[in-house]
Amino acid sequence: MRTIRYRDAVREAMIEEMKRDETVFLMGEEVGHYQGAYKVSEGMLELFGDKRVIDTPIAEAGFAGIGVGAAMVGLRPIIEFMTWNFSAVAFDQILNNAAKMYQMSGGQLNVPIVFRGPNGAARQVAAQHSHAMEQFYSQVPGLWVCSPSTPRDAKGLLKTAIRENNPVVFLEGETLYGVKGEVPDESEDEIIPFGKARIAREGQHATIVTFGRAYYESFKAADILAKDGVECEIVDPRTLRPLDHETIIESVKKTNRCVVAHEHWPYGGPGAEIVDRIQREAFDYLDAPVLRVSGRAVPMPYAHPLEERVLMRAEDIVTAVKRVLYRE
Amino acid sequence: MRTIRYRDAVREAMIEEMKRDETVFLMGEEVGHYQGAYKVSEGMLELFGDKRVIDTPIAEAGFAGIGVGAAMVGLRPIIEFMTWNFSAVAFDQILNNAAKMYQMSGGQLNVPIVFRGPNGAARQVAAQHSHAMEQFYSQVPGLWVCSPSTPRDAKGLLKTAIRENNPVVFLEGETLYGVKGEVPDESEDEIIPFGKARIAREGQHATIVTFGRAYYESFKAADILAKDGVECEIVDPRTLRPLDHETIIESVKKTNRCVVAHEHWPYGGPGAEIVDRIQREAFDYLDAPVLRVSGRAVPMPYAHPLEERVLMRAEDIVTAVKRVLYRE
Amino acid sequence: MASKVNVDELKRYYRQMWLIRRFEEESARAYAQGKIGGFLHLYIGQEAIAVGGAAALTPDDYVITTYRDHGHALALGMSSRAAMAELFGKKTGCSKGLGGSMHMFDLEHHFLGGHGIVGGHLALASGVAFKLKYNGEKGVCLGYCGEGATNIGGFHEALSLAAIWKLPAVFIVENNEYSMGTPLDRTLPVRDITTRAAGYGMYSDRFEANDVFEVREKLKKAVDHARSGKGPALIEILTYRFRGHSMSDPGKYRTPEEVELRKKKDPVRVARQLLTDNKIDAKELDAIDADAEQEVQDAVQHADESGYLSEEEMMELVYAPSPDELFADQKKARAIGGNIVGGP
Amino acid sequence: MASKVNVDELKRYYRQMWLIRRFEEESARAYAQGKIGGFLHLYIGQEAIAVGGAAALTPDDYVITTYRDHGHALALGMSSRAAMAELFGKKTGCSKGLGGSMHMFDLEHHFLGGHGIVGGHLALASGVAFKLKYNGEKGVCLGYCGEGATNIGGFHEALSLAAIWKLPAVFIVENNEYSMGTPLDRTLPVRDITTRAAGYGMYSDRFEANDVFEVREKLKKAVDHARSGKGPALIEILTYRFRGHSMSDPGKYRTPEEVELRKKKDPVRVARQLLTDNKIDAKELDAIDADAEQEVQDAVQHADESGYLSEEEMMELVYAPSPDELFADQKKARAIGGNIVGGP
Ligand SMILES: Cc1ncc(C[n+]2csc(CCOP(=O)(O)OP(=O)(O)O)c2C)c(N)n1
Ligand SMILES: Cc1ncc(C[n+]2csc(CCOP(=O)(O)OP(=O)(O)O)c2C)c(N)n1
Ligand SMILES: [Mg+2]
Ligand SMILES: [Mg+2]
Repeated sequence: MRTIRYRDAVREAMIEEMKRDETVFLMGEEVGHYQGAYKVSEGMLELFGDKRVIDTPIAEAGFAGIGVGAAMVGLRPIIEFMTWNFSAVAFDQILNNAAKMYQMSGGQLNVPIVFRGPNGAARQVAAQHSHAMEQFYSQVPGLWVCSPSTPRDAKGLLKTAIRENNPVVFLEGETLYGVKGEVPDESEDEIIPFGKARIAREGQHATIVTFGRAYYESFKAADILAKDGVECEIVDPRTLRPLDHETIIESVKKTNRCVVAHEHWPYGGPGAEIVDRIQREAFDYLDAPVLRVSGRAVPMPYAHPLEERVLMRAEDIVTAVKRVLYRE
Repeated sequence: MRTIRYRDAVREAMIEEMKRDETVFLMGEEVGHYQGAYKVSEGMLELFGDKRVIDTPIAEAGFAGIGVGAAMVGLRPIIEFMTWNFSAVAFDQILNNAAKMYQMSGGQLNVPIVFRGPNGAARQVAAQHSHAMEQFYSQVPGLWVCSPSTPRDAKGLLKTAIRENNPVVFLEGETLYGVKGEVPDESEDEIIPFGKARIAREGQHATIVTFGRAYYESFKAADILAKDGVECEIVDPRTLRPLDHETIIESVKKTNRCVVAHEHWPYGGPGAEIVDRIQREAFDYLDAPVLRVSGRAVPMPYAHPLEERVLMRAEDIVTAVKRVLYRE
Repeated sequence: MASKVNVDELKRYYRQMWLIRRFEEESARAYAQGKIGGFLHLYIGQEAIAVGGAAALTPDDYVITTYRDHGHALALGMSSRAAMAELFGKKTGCSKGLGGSMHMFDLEHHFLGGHGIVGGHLALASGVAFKLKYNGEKGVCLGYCGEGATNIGGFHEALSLAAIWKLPAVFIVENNEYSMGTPLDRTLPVRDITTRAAGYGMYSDRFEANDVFEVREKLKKAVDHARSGKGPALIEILTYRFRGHSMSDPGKYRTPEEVELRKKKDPVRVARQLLTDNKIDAKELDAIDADAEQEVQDAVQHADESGYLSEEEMMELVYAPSPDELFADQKKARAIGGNIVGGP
Repeated sequence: MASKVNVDELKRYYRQMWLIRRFEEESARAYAQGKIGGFLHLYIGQEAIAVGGAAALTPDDYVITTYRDHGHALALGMSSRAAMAELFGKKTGCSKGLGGSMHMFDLEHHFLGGHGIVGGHLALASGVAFKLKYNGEKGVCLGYCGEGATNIGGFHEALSLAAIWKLPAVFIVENNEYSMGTPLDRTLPVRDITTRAAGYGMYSDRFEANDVFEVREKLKKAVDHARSGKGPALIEILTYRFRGHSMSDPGKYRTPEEVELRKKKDPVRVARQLLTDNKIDAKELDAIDADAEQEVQDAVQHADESGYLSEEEMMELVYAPSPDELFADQKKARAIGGNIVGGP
């Protein structure tokens, strides 16, 4: 085990897979000469040359589509969106081409592609640059969706994503790139399977289901609550599609109470989906309704103090957990 | 009251509002000379001329954006997507410009625009043309979302939408255009307020929350169940954003059992959101978990018998209602 | 027109065009009988493009087109059986009945579909060309679209990227003068679409589609250009569709006279006349026709007799299989769409 | 360059350019102090375009631009106070602190933003032009973008639609040679972006941005063209940004020598020299500078002293108020985002 940053974990996964497989390449805005807008691809141009690390003009629909086309005939593209916000202009390519090609062609053409990049609010980048896009992709059949919270998950899941034969939406945390964490030694080639949630912290009083930036707020909340003698179990689904509800439900059956904490807007999305599955599969075990903690349903404001009021925070999770414990 | 078709109801709303307000215009592919791909705008070019009924080239992002731009400076555009599927290429305009302009500009520029068109699967139009798009828009702050099931709701809600000062996503039923129903006389100018669900059928044994095509399947299901002595209450939210959960929850508090039936894919979306709110607000009243009936999570197949297996049907609702009644 | 006609080639092209024509006339009939559903966009009148285009290619090359795809599929070698069965939604169809008219695919013949969203498929063509260049292969990818598609962003981005990276792609606009019911003077600010080539620094050409040899020769030049590494090309081919946009279009936006006038340049008729001019007698022509007819009738019968995919088979075709180690439980993950009631 | 210079005009333009320059230098400083956050894209080096462009307009006209918007906002008459307060996120800001650097708006001065998604705002410019034509107004809408934006679909669609409908829009590409860290030879297949105008049948022009009068005169021609109903225009203006793409960009992709060389053509310096050439003495110039300086310092102080919007006020700015009869309960509907825990 070594301790590395999230952004390095993402890079390591790409480098290892590109070394392993000549058909893998990285394409996106500023990924090469600029070394990545968030330095995720730093050094990769030098390592692989501009045949495999490709700077693009600003044309997300175009280069996402080029990725899909190349994948249809055997390459394994990694398409970086400078941020996931910009995938909105490439939405049609992901929804209609990447996700549907295998089915539409009667199984002739699969699309082994990874769309990746930073997701969610950064800091003060305002309304158009602060989307948590899992709410727009997790529902789409034909896609898988990863939302790694830790460096280890980021690396292991990205390696899996690159080897997968279907399109993967890979949501990195824009605010998580600097987070440090333990990752297996480079010799280990750890892949983390899709559809396996991780119990990140054990506890018996309440379950917190969480991922992405909210994962760290959940830990803070669990620490605060632990001081009050409330032990939270934190479950990170890691992949939002497929969603491992079995692990979540097992935990809820033990704790009988649950809070789902996420960055995306409150309406629908993975948050509501998780609640739906819990109430369906663990109905008789619930001692309180499942509550959610989410980002607020507003376009992200620029002003820092206002942004702080819109993002979800540990205190909100504490409030919610207390509420499911009827301890308010 | 008169009995007219859904498509005529939509047209009447547009004509009445265009007569009332010079700033309202209709723009979209084939809305004019061709009389509308689904004949919704039949006769409108002749009535209003090509200044106000405007055929566009195929450039959804462009003309959606033109609509937003025109709305920013005082016009009230109705932008027709030939089908809502094609809004995927205009997604950025709706998400980033229409929904956010009022907030980003600190309240200087509001965007009174209606995006409308047929939504959901038609018949055998396959994977790229069969989307129920409420799953991509209902979560977006800054937008309202309407999903009228009947001619009367279509007319009344569209008139409201056109008068509203904020962007509205107006989802018509591609398979509902031929449905007939009662609508107030032309002199009446009925507007139907946003955020008011409608109890479409009363019953005491189980609540079915439903909208769009699923609404009609729900009625069929209720008829079948009534023969078994099971009386279903059917609640149609009519607007998915704002969502009138009060009316839904009141019904569930009475029936203690609920099924949510919708056309969109099972993961997340308005379906999961409705379940989330019910379990949260009516937890102590539920005698069974809330179940959902949805379209299957597959790209829509072309073959008719397969498509029939993917769309949700009355029998599925019957099964679900029986299940929440523990009558299987 | 080429002065010396290779009669064997002409016979082949004529047969292909006639086959496409008859195939589509029969599919229109089957549509009226309710055996085909959804959208059905006929290619009738434009056949010289698909056939001339296919003739300009080598087996290294690929083709991608729009929903108006039967002609291209057949010209590239898809069997009439696979094509007709697809229209009937049967499992013997080229896309197993999942795609239908708009989504025909035939990887073996390098036909990569059949796409329903205007403009979105052109980036796929650039992507295939990207792969060819990446692998150092000799092939070229053709990307067809209608003139109505040239205003959408997807067109612009596909061409921009292909141009900047000098990808071996040839973009071919089949200008049939109408985008659904809208004539081109209401969709295009310029009459000559190839005026857009200069903005991409692209090779371009513009010509009529009546003579299949002309189509072949001119496209061959563009394909050679792309193949040689000089970058993509933008070609506009002037044509006309004799039927409505799709089966549901009564075509009221143009007069019967206009259509009749254009039918005089019918490429199938032109080819047949050319064969006669080259001393192919009526008997031989009739034999070719009968042969094509037989193929079409056989395709209809085969489609009629074929079965549908089962529900289980359909569910298996949402995600391609992958190595098992990539999933906690691949079967469960792929069965994600399996439940209607309360399912994940 | 115009042989006879109107010295009063030149003084005005010089002051505006110098104000923008100093405003941005101070905002860079405030950014370093943590008083401004998020992205901050400076306009330094390009000032002659915003000022020359604004000078070409009448009060009927509108302007829309990208995230690199401070220069345009100030040139059009936004107060330095409103602009700086916006950067500080304060409620006295032009967008009440909700938009920040990328989303400045000033309806009063017909400045319609300040947009973050590359290309998406150009259709808005077409939309404003559409409104002007619809209402029979005399105005024109200017839509600015960078050269990197010319490859995206939004550019193409905005221009296509404006062209086919002959909308009074002028699209202006501020070609500063870089799209973030990428020089234009890796983003553009052609060197001259106006080669794209022919494909839209558009008026076009291409020139350098060093002399504010030249910018004004050439843009005026384009604006007059659009105003006269002859359709939109595509203008490329060659310029250079002296700073990084945004504050977080160290600009390693170009040499200090390259930047120094380009600074020799600094439009602010050019204007100052021209004033000197026209016998404006150092004292008068210094007075202008001091006046601008005073405005900037006042703006900083005002921004510093201003407060933030309250949470409640922010929540009121998601949806514009509407007639009450349109809602079952407008207050409840608009409060949709009010809850963090378990809220709708
Ligand atoms: C993005 C998008 N918008 C609208 C449509 C609906 N539509 C399908 S074909 C068509 C007309 C296309 O005309 P053209 O490009 O000239 O091709 P043609 O049909 O004439 O071959 C339209 C509007 C679509 N499929 N995709
Ligand atoms: C659709 C989209 N993709 C990517 C970005 C990120 N981005 C912001 S500015 C920029 C470069 C723009 O360059 P150019 O158009 O030349 O304008 P300049 O910044 O030089 O003024 C990029 C890639 C974005 N904002 N929107
Ligand atoms: Mg056409
Ligand atoms: Mg630039």
